[in-house]
Formats: sequence, structure tokens, C-alpha cells
Amino acid sequence: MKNDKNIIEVKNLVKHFGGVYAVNDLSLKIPRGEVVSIIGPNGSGKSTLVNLLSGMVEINSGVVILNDAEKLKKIKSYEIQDLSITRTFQEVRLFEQMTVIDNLLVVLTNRSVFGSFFEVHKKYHLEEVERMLQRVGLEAKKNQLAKNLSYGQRKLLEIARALLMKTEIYLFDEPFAGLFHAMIKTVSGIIKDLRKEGKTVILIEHNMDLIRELSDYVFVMDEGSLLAEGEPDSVLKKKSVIEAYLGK
Amino acid sequence: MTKKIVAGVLMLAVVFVAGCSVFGTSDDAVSKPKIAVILPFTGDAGSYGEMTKQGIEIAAKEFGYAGEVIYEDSKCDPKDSVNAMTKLVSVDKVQAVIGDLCSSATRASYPIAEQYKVVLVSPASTNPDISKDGGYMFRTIPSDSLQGAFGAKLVYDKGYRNLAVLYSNEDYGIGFNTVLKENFEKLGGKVVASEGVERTATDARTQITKIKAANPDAVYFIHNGPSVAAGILRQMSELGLKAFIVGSEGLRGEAILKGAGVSAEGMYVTSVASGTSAFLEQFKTIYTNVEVGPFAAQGYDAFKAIALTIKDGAKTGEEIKEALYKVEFDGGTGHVKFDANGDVPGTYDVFVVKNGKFELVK
Amino acid sequence: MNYTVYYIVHLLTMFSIYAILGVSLNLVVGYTGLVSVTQAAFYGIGAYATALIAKTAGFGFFSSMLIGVIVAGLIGLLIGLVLSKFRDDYYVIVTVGFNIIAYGIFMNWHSLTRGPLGIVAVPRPKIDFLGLHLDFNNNLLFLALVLVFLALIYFLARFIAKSSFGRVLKAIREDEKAIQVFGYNAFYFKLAIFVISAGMAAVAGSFFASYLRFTSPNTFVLMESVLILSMIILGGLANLKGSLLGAFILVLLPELMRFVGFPNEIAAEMRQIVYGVILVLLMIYKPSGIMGEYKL
Amino acid sequence: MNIVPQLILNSIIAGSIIAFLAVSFNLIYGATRFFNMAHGTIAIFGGYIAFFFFKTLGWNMYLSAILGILAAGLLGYIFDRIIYLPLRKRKASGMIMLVASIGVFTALQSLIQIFFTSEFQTLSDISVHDRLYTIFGATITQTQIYILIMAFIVAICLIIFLKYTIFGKAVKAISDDEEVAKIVGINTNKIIGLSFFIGSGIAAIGGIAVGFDTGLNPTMGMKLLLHGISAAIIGGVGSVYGAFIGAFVLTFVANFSIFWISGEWQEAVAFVLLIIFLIFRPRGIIKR
Repeated sequence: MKNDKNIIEVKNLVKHFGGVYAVNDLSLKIPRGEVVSIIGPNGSGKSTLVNLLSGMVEINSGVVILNDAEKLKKIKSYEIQDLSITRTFQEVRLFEQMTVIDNLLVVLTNRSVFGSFFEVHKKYHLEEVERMLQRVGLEAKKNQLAKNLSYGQRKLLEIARALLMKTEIYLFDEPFAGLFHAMIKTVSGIIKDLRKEGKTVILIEHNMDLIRELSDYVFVMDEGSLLAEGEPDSVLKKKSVIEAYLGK
Repeated sequence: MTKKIVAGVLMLAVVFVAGCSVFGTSDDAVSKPKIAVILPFTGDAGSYGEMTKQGIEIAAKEFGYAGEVIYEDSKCDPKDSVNAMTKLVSVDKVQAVIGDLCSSATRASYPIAEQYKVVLVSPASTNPDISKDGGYMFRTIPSDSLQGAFGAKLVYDKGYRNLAVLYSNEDYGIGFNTVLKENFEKLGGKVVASEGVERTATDARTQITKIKAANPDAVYFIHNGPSVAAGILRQMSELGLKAFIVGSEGLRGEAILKGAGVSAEGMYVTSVASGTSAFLEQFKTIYTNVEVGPFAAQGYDAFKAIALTIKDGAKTGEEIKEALYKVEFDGGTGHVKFDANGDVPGTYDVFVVKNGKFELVK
Repeated sequence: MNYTVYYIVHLLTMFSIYAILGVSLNLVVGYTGLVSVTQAAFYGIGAYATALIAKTAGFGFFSSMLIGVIVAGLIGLLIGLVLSKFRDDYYVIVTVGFNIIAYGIFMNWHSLTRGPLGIVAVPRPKIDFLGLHLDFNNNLLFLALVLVFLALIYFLARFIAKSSFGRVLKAIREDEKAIQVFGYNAFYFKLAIFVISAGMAAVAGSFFASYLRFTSPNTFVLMESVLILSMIILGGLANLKGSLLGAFILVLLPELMRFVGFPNEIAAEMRQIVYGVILVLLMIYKPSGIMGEYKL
Repeated sequence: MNIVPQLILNSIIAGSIIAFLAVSFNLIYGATRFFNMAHGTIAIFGGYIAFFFFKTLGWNMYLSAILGILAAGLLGYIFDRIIYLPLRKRKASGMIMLVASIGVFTALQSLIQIFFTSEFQTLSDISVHDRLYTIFGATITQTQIYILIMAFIVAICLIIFLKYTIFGKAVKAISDDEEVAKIVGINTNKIIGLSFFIGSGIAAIGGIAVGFDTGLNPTMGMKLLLHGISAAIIGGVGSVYGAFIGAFVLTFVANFSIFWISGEWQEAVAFVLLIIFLIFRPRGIIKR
């Protein structure tokens, strides 16, 4: 079901830390409006790829192409919002000593120093945050400090924060890790809604059932390069993929 | 809610304070003019403050002020001197103040005295610029412009032509250095190097190295912190500086002998006269086993000058000021008469450090 | 006025000046998480601006204060630019370096600051405006003026802390890398608050120089910055009322020590010891300070 | 008379004193990962203890020095046990420990002021001229030569000690990652306590050297430490060898700066150098 328009294309991407090649000459195309999963054993470069796409680490070489047009050699993390990209983190990174509502309001703020000075949060900002809290079931915890939430609640808050960015592309780095069943249903519901809205979701996940249920396309990475790609069912049956997971 | 309270309290404080300041409190009638003293009693120059106070106490007893003089400790720090002066003029409402010892402290507190028309008589600040500070400023110690000339002549007469100067980087040091340079060059000598060192810094090794490089035959060392100066004297001998060393009166403290030991041996010190023989006898009768300090006689004269004007009927600061320009008497340092700048002529003694003691050179 | 009123007014004035310094530094340390130990440099710039400019013809206290704020802001900008390259320990050490460099300039640039001689006869403010003639030589009136400016700065700081800008600062404090992902270039936000804080500190400097009628380099030493930092940590980080409380304790402590009756020649040292011990105990038992909302 | 030789000697003398601070600071920073602001005052404390035994009680000079070093080492160890260990247990951040060390610095400095007044005290015997040696027209005293030799010996011993002993390897492991070191079975608290003891002791040698050189004053602790930290950073934080070199780089630049600007600016020059170094070479000369 691949349509022709690619929202992101990565060409010969390389990222090394000292001698270690986390991402090794990786090239892949991510179609618009689909849920794409990236799977692979730990240390295969999945998180590094997401960090590269979100400007958290510098690209050593290779290029990232957006909407088959913009060619990017360098991505700065505070610029990815203009590229309509946002993300969550493998280890949750919330603003711990701030309230839940502040954790969400802060991403709706005007991006310029002077703008944010005189900005008064209009009613609809607060309503929007309220709606988002209901959607992830955290409205009761509104004035709690982020650090006092449970692990699952913190994951949900992070996803809520990403959704409020209303971008085209969402990078979810193991959003389901450590969630209870109820919360897994909420998050997969959110991902399905995003897909309905024509948004592109890049998902890093280990739970094969969720991958089959949610993703339109799957990339398998191993030791920093692309091992296989394709529809979830066909890819997951491939010998090489299973071996990569179970270890040679 | 608490934000409202804080805002309220702040506003209230402002209103209350502004309100009662408009009324203020009336000045109580001036009975007997009050005299106060601002000197360093703690800190580096604390020993000098004590010695000056002894001279003042003698005069206070003589004029029946014993026990009424208000003493404030300035630690030779301009900030403390200013605080003390502000308190004396606005609370104790004194008419005359004796002080301060260090030139920076005197010059910082003088503007406040002048504004409240209070006379300031310094027994020890020798910075030449103080003469031009204002009408209410008097001194019973000659300005460094005189000591600079005296010191320059002393070095020149001893046959030295290349003089280097190491001075402490504050009023006293800078003032003395400029005057010394002028006079020595007027006499035909050459000032080959002049290096400043921060008043509290003990490591003057770089400055001494520069001085040594100019190979002077005489070095004038101007400092008013004896224990710090002692460390620097040690460094001079450590760096093998071979030259005739002359110290300013700031170096005539016990701490120099205790701190520098053999490095101070043979050093000359110019110092303002420590008092006429009559004064020294009077001093000995009261403070039997105490050696008269460098500014005791000047402290005595400062108090006596003010007391004499009050005896002649001067009541307010202004009256005391006018009378001081006319007063003339034989004091602890000899004949005292203030010139138009409020300065007095001065005679100097010369001491040499011989086996650990200051000896008067005739 | 009798001595007690005079002394209370003196204490309140010093409280207000240190409260302004505390509030200004809290914006940087408490709200943005940048531990700066160079506030005394901006305090000094304000003091010297007033000391140098206030008595020249055509300028009064208020215009000198304005110039002080602008100059402190510009220098804050330069220092902020250099500081943007550093984090945590290194950030602290570089701010310490700037404080020492600033002290070196106050002490050794004789032609400008008259070095250790300091500047004497700094005038008190005067207001001759629409028939209102106020001469601030009277310490009570001067205190009223300082309190007004303290209130202004307090509410400006509160406005900043409550604004979206303040919320982004807190996010930077919590996780600078994360907030960048959401499109906020922390560099500009950190620079902006550093400049604002420098300007506020200059206001305190102007009042200090004018109150004392004198200014010299040895007030703006490194230990003064350490004192202001410890004060706001004691009061409570990221809580402006905490900074007022910290300033109050700092000014009141020496007076309380008088009643404890240490012999006066070691009173100053005993105060420092009590201060140091409080700081240590705070860091162990309540690192966010008395009213704090942020733990370093 | 060319002053370059004397400037070189001045720099070496000053450098050797700062080296004690820089080297010991690096050892403690390596193990604890926070800037201990009380380190300089602990060094001065060691100097004063030596002064107390040597000058006030008149004991033998070498014995007094050793007692000074042990006293400072013990003090450093005690501070770690009662302050920094509880803080580590509470997972306190490096900044919290830094501010706590500022508290220790303030209290300790005032304590010294009470017992020894703020007058300058010297350890050197002022009743006799120190033997002078002149090389190329520059003079250096016997005591200064002893300090110099001592600095080299201590640095070399520390480098060997850290490289080849279990303690050294443990400190290295802790500085990389304290958690991992714990898992591997290193009793981190004991090692950190020991590095405080050794670090404070070495710093005290610097304190005693200052006592012989320019004299002791309670408030010079912080100034000495800041030079030590600058030297450690310029040399390369965490590497003892780097700190040693950094000390001399710092003093050479500060001393030779007097060709362009007057001596009073030395303090500011040292920090301008540090900041420039931090901007262009944050890892310092010796890359770790």
C-alpha cells in the first residue's frame, strides 16, 4: 500500500561515536500518512536514527530529504518543529519539577522570547490542554508535579505533549514499554486516530502483536544498517529477521 | 491570596515611611558641643588607631571631656568610615570629628561631614589632595607633599640618584608617590621605576622583579599596612634586591620588626615627629610603660585645637571651623597654626632599623 | 531621630537593596537553573554608573541609574554569549572568572573608576517635578524610594515568572535538550533572562552607591556574589517571596548575633560560621531552601 | 639587566605551589565529580596547623609540616563523611554539593580567622637570611628550591600511585561511572573518603609551601583554589599530569603578562586565560 509521495527519505546516513558506527550508510523512504515501524535488536541503531531525525545528535554524513524536496545535511533540534516533526523519548524526559498542565502548556507557547513575554494563554489553549488530558486520562492529575506521576502516566503525558504539537510527523520511541493493558489500548487508539488524520507515525517497538496491528510498513535494522523492509506479515517471517532477533 | 498580602505589606511600608519622613524629628538644642573620633581599632592598621587614641585621651582629660568622646571603629575601610560618619552626624549630632587615619577613609567620609557642617580634623591622613577637599577639613599632620619633599631630599643627600618606588595602591601610596617623584626629579635625581601593589596583596614578586631590572641604588617603599609590608620586605631580600631602602611612616609599626625580622635591618623610615619632649614627658607620666606611637602627638593636637575653639565660645560646627583658622598654640608636635587649606607645617624624624629596633637618626 | 529608628531604617534599606539583588539572581538560578556567581559584577556596574554620572551636570540619580541598567545589560549580553557555551560546573567557574575580572577592572582601571581610591560624594536622588520637591538626603525618604523600586522589580519578576516566557525558562531548567525539540531555542531565552537580571542588579548598585554616598571596588568581590547566591538558596529557589525572606534573614542575622552575645571582635566571624553551617545543613536536609520550589 | 630569567623563576616557584592545589583538586574531582570550593581553605588550614606546632609551640619544622598535612587530610576525610557522603546517599546533584562546599569554605575560613587572626603569619625563620642561589642573574631561595623539588616528587608519586595501585584504578573507575563501579564491587565510599584524605593532605603541602613563601592569611584559601581549578581545567580536568602542567602554564602567562600590563592585572589575566582556554579547548591540554 505504498503511495508514491515520501514524507521523509534518508540517504546514506552515517553516525559514528568514536569508532562505533551506530548508523551505517542507511537509506530508506518513509511514505506520507502511514504508520511505519522500525524494529531490530537492541543497539541496532533505532534510537540513534530517531535522534538524528530530531536533531538530538549530529549527522556525520548522508542527507535527510523532506517531502522529496528539502535536502538537509544538518538538523538542529529547535528547528524540527518547523519541519513539522516531534517525538517522545525512550527514557521519559518530562519537566519534572513542573505541574502536569505546565508540561503541556509550555509547548503551546510562542516560540520567540518577546512573543512569549506578553502572551496570555487564551481560553482555547487551556481547553485544548483539558481535552488532551481527558484523552490520555490524566485530567485528575492536572496540578500534580510531573515527577510524582506513575511510570505509565508519565509515558501518557509525554505522548499528550507530542500530540499538542500538531505536527505532520511523530517519532514514538518505544511508547508502549511498561504500559498496562488499558494504557496500551489508549496509545494504540491515538496512533490509529493519527493515521486517520493522514499523519505519519514512525514507531520504534519490540511488541510484535502491536507492530502487526498498527503498522503499514516495517523496517528492520541490524548493526546500524537496513536488514529488511516490507509489509509487517511478510517481513516478520523472513529468516534473517528472526535470526537477527534471536542472535546468530 | 498570599501574593496580595505581600503586595499590601510593601505598599503599606512605603506609605508609612514616606509619611513620617515628612514630619521628621526636630533638632534638640545644642548644649555642650560634642566631639567624636573615627579611627581603625581593628584590622591591619588597628594598632595605629589605639596609639592615636592615647594622645586624644590625654587632651580630653585636660579639657574636661573625659568619658564624653564618642569613638567609632572604621577598620581603615572607607565604607565603615562613611557608615560611622553618617551615624555621628545624623544621630549623635556631633559638631567636630577627629579622624580618619587612612587617607581613603578620610576622603570618603569628609563629604558627609561637610554636608552637615561638621568639622573633620585628621591626625594621620597625609594624602596631598586632602588639602583641596574643603573648608571643614583640617589636619594636624603635614601633607605628604612635605614628607615627599623631605624623603626625596633624604635620599638625594645620601648620594643616591636612581630611585625606584614601590607604593601601596590606594590614596596614601598614590599621593605620596606622585609628590616624591616630582621632588626627587626637581632635585636632579631620576625615578627609574614606580610600581603599585594592592594594599592587601603579599605577593609583590613581579613588581620587585621589575624594580630590580631598573637596577636602582635606592628604593622608597610606601605602605600603611605593617604586617603586609613586612612580607614584601622579606621578598625584597629573597629576590636579592641590593639597594638603600627607605620606608614611609606607615612602616614604623611593631609588625614590621616582628614580621620582617632581618630583612628590615638597616632600613630607614621617615616619620612625622612623634612629639616635643614636653609632650613625651606628659605621655610618659600617664602611659608609663607604653612606647609613644606615630600619631599620638597629632591626636593630642587635633583634640586640643577643637577644645580651644570651644573654650573661646564656639558652639556650632561652623563657628568651630571659623575659629580653627585663627587658633594658634604649642601642641604635642610643636607650634600648631592651620594655613588656608587647614594644613600644618611639619617636621619629620628619621629612624633606622638597628638589630630589630627603630632608632632615631639625628 | 533617635538611634534605634536610624538603625531600623538602615537595616530596611540594606534589606531592600539585597532583596532586589536576590530577586534578580533568583530569575537566573531559581527559574532557569543557571548557577551564576557573578551578580556582584552587575551590582558594581550599577554602583559605578551612579557614582560617576550622577554628579556630572545635566545628569541626576535616575538618569545615571538608567545608564547603569543599560551598560549592565550590554555587558550581561556579552557575558551571556560566552556563558552559553558552558554547563553546570564549568558554567559556575566561568561566572566566578567574570566576577574576578570585573573586580580587577573596578580596582585597576584608575582613569575610569579611580581604582582603590573609590569615588566619594555620590549624590542622593532629588525630585523636582511638577512642584513636588523631594530631597532624598533624609534616610527615611531614601528608604521609601528603595522600597518603591523593590516593589516594581518584584512585580516585574513575578510577571516574568508567571508568563509563558517564565514557563519556558523552567522547562530549560528541567531539561534543556528536551525543550529544544519542541522548537524553543534555549540560547535566546537564557540570554534574555541573564540580561534582565543584570539590569535589575544594576538598580541595586545605584541605590547602594547613593545610599552610602561612596563606592569602592572592595564591595564587589567574589564573596558578595557567593553571599547573594547563598541568600536566595536559603530563602528558596524559584520562589520570589523566598528571596525576600533570604534577604531579610541575611540582614537580620548580624543583629540577632548581637543578642547572642559573641564578643564583638569575633562577632563578624561567628556570623560567617553560622552562615556557612546553615548553608551546609540546608543542602543536606532541604536543598530547595525554606520556601523553594526547585532543588538545584 | 634582563628580567626574563627572574620571571621564569618566579613562574616556576608560583607554579609549583599551585601545582599542589591543582593536582590534589583533580584527584578529588576525579573521584567525586564536583568542584569542592573548600579545598583551598583546607590547604591553608594545613599550613596554619604547621604554623601552630612550628612557631607557636616551637616544635621541629619537619614534624610540624607532617602534622599539618595529616590534620588537613583528616579534616578533608571528616568533611566527606559528615557532609558529602550523606549528600551522595541522597543522590544530590553536583551543584548541591558545590553549594554545600561553599558553606564549608565560609565556616572554615572564619574559624581560622578566629584562632589565628587575619594578620599575615609566616612559617619562615625571619631571624636569618635564607640562602640565595643565583642562576643567570635570577635569584631563588633554598626554601623555594625545596618546594619545587617537593612539587615534582609529589606529582610523580601520585601519577605512579594512581596508575599502578588498586586504589588508583578504583578512582579511575569511579570517575568514569560511580554506579558501574559500585556494581563491579568497588566500595566507592571508602575510596572517595581515601581520595579526600590524600587530596587534602597534598593540598596542605601547598598550604605549608605558601606559609614559607609569601605567608599565610585566612582569606587566601579561595584565591589559591581558583588558581588551582584554573590550572586543573587548562591542564585537563581529571588528569593529574595535566593539572601539573596547567599550573605552570597559568603562572608563566600571568607572570609574563607584566610586559604588556601592570602587575595588578595578574589576577584578571589568569581568568581571561582560563575562559579563553575553556572556549577553544574545553578538554584542556591533556585529552583524557
